[in-house]
Amino acid sequence: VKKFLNNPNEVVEEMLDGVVKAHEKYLKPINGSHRALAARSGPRPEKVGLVIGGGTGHEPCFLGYVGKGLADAVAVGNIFSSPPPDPIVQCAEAASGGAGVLFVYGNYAGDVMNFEMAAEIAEEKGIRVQTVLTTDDIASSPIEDREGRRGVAGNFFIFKIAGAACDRGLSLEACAAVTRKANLRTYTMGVALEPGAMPQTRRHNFEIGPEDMEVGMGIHGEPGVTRERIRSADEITDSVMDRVFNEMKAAPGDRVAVLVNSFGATPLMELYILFRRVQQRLAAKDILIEANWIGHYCTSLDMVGASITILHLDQELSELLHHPCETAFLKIN
Amino acid sequence: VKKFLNNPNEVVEEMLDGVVKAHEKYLKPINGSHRALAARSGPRPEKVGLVIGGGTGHEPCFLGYVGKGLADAVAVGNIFSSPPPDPIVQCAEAASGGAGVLFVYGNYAGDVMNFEMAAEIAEEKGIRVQTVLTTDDIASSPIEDREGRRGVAGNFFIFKIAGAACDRGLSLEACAAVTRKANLRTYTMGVALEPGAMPQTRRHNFEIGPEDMEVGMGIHGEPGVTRERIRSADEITDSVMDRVFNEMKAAPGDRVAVLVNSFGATPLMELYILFRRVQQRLAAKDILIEANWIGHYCTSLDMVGASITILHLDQELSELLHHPCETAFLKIN
Amino acid sequence: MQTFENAKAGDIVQALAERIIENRAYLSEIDGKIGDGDHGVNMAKGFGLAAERLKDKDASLAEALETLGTVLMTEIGGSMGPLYGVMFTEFAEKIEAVDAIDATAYSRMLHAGLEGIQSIGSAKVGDKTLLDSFVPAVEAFDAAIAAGRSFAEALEALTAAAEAGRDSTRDLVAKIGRASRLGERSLGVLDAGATSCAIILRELSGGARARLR
Amino acid sequence: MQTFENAKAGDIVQALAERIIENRAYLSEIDGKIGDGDHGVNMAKGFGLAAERLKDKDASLAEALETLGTVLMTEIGGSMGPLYGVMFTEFAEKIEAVDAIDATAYSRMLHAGLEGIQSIGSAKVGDKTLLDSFVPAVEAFDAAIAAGRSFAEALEALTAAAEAGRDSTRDLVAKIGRASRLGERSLGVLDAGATSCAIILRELSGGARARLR
Ligand SMILES: Nc1ncnc2c1ncn2[C@@H]1O[C@H](COP(=O)(O)OP(=O)(O)O)[C@@H](O)[C@H]1O
Ligand SMILES: Nc1ncnc2c1ncn2[C@@H]1O[C@H](COP(=O)(O)OP(=O)(O)O)[C@@H](O)[C@H]1O
Ligand SMILES: [Mg+2]
Ligand SMILES: [Mg+2]
Ligand SMILES: [Mg+2]
Ligand SMILES: [Mg+2]
Repeated sequence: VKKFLNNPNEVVEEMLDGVVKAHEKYLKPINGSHRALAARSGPRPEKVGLVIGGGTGHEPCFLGYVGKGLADAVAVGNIFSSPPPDPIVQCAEAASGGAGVLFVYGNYAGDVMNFEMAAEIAEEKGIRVQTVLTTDDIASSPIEDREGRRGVAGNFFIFKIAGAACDRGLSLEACAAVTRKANLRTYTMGVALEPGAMPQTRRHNFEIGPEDMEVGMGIHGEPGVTRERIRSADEITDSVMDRVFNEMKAAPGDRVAVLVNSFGATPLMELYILFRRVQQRLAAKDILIEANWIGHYCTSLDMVGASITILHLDQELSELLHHPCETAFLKIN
Repeated sequence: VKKFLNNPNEVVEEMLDGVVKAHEKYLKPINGSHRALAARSGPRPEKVGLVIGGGTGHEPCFLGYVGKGLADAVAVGNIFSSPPPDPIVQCAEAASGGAGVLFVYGNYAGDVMNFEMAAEIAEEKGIRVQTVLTTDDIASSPIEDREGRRGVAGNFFIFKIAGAACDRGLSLEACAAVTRKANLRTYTMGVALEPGAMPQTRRHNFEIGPEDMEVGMGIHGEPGVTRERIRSADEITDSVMDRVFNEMKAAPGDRVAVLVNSFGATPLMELYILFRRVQQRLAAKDILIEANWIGHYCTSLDMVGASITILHLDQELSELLHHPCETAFLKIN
Repeated sequence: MQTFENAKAGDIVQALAERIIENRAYLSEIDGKIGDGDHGVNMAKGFGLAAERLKDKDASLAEALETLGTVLMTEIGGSMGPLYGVMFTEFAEKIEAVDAIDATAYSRMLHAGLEGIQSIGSAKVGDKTLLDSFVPAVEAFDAAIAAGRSFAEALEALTAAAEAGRDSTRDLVAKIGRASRLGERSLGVLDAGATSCAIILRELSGGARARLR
Repeated sequence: MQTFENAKAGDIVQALAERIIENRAYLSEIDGKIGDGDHGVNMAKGFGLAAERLKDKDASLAEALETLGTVLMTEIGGSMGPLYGVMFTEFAEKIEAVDAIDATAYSRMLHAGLEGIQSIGSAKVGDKTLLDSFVPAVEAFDAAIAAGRSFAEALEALTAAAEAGRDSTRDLVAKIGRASRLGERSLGVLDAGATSCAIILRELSGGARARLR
């Protein structure tokens, strides 16, 4: 697999050099480190601070969602690896305005361990921390184990809701509660046609046969939940939407937000074809798409594939979704 | 090559179904056709109308740049094929507010023939038309043949300038003049690591050897200008920037806008690594990056590769670049 | 003097469309080598659409060519829409009023099509385009007639010259259009438009020849 | 009674880092099969950093383990940062005050590391994690000592059990972590953490054994 690279071992550092220069309007390094970035306008006194973070290789997740009205700081790990506690603590300190800090991140063993350690240290420093783990990947565990699921592209919506709640001056408890609600109402499922390749090896971790696809794909290049024969775009979308409808208790007239997300190498053309079917399926149930995003929002290096996320809105979530924000990859006004 | 597809022969129609649903906030079909889309808020009396267009396979070009402050209408062709005159004429009529219409599109034989026929028909219908061909691809012809060059990702900047000029109420002649200036001050060069694949064949048109890259790559999957050994990201960027500096007569203190564009499958991580070097090279010459865009802005299906575009600003271009706009893929406020 | 009847000869266009559709993958493959790979796909789309419109219409050759030209011109886009669109429209116009088409009318038709293409495309022989099939084909036809050959023989000369012209593009460096960016790299492969043009001319002339009386 | 000197035994950690760096590609390859492929890359990064810090420091084993644990814990992240971070930190703490490390101290060290891992990771034997190497290794060590074997023999038993435990992961279905999403599909391949843990334990115990007096 060919890539634009210099030293493969410095890929994260070099990317972050670029990020920090490119997005200096939104982001500033905390204490000079590129592994902990704060929003230039975001943290403010008496506002709950929102800290997000995770491994790299998911760009524009997570650093593209830092800025006014969204996250106040992001901790940046190595490729597909949680950041260690130290940058997370730095983020907590930078994001803290005295009203507490909310940690929102995907439910992965590594992230949980590092963010929990960071939360303890932050608490010791007098910063109140609450945590919401994102668990939107409906393929990753049965419904009985909803808390055991992973967080994938639905992060996008959950961060957005959390950021808006913080920006509106809600209390730490209220911010955590509505973020938790958003997480519970966010449903994602992904399908990969080809795996991505780590810059260090430039090889696929595993191969997907020429007629096959991985269903229930996460965002770390690990194999999906099942391998199936590749089917048409509509059939794939249908199987995702059937799973979503199975869990989402939506009534006619309900409203949703939709994210059709490329895992990296799948182009917009195909995402629109998927969205077309998502829209048809929702319309058939009289469910309204109040807002949609189609593109590269939470990727897995250069993986070929896509995920579909549905956020089941209610009045409160809808208001928070439309609350203004200004970040490198999401602007709402 | 695997893709999310239903009927490969209906890929453009299905994509446009998705586009029209997804972006109904910005776009509306003209006379019911998905091949001619007008901005919901854009055309208005006494404003010069901006019509853009071209083949598909370049998403979010061109339809992603239609909306208030940018293009008023877009004509949509088949994959890598100019639209026929009819939808272009429809766009001209929809975009016309009585002050004339500006056509801006890439310099390709097919586009030129179809847009010229459309311009004639529009003139017959009493709509004044002026045309600016984009020719930003510095690799595609020597400097002596600047007018013979193709238009590639620099479209993004040239459309933006044109849209802002129209929105500010400039005359048709003035809009055309400043757009022409933007085109002359826009420099793009692209490099491909792997070709893309047409949905109808799902095969690469040609192969690039495992150690090779195509330099001077266009956005239609045709081979580039030369084939070279693949080099490091910095070396590639340097060779592009050397070519740019060769033509761009920038003095210390000058300002530019930068676009680092994925051809489709190249992920953000690598684009940031390229941007890092672009920034270093410009900084070394004391040239300031006033604004930058990094991501998928003008693609070639699922091609692996990237292009770098530099817009050499002056006061007028800078103001127009920052003029507000609201489209599906570019929002400035 | 040999002629063929315009009326009902619209079938020739149907057969032509079939040939193009058969060659869809081949034409795109050729275009892919030094172009963008859409030639076969777009041609098949346009010719297929026209064939559908003509189905069970019992059209004359002029009507069928007019339909084909209009479909290409108005619904296909790309380079081929205008170029072949104008060519077929000009073909149609020149034989519209002719019931029994003779060699003179046929030549007039070819010339009108050629001029149409040149007026909008401004390519020349040797630029590695469809003109490298078309121009020698028309010249061969005229030369054969001038040399006193029959209409049928002239049609054969036309086809042979078109195909020789097509083959000549292999050794040409593209001077116009997409492939011209490649310079010397465009050597060694056929031009897609020259290839489709040779197919069109063979089918058209073969259809005419089979109908000669 | 056999012991080895804590002072200057920091070299053991250097050797350990070399082994991990050597196995960088291998460990990532294993992780790639049912995980995300970063295990070798991250481990090599962390161990390499620690080795650099220790260079020419003439550190004791406790100091070296402390450095390694701290680097992993604070600079690496992922799952391994905390898990191996806490393990090495606990190792270091338990032997810090011991000049001549005997089997009892060594066992105490192992248990502390194991408890550290379990306190933050909450995995069990059979879940297809590094515990499947670690737990049987510690048990084998204790059992050997209880059976009256020498420290050296117990270290050998430890290594053998760690490697048998590593091999046992091939037939386990992952119950925790990334690979657990795969269910039955996680069968048939080694666990990456169990593999690196076996390497660590072999190197550590081999280093200790070579220094026994
Ligand atoms: N100006 C021109 N005059 C005549 N033929 C041309 C001209 N430009 C291009 N062509 C022909 O068009 C062919 C390409 O057609 P096609 O692939 O359908 O369009 P595009 O190049 O726009 O993708 C070329 O192979 C060439 O024969
Ligand atoms: N809770 C846990 N307890 C013990 N070991 C664990 C636990 N979770 C994961 N592991 C180990 O971590 C290894 C994966 O490490 P690594 O690839 O570095 O991290 P990640 O899974 O975060 O990418 C697994 O092979 C497993 O042995
Ligand atoms: Mg990982
Ligand atoms: Mg084309
Ligand atoms: Mg073509
Ligand atoms: Mg891993």
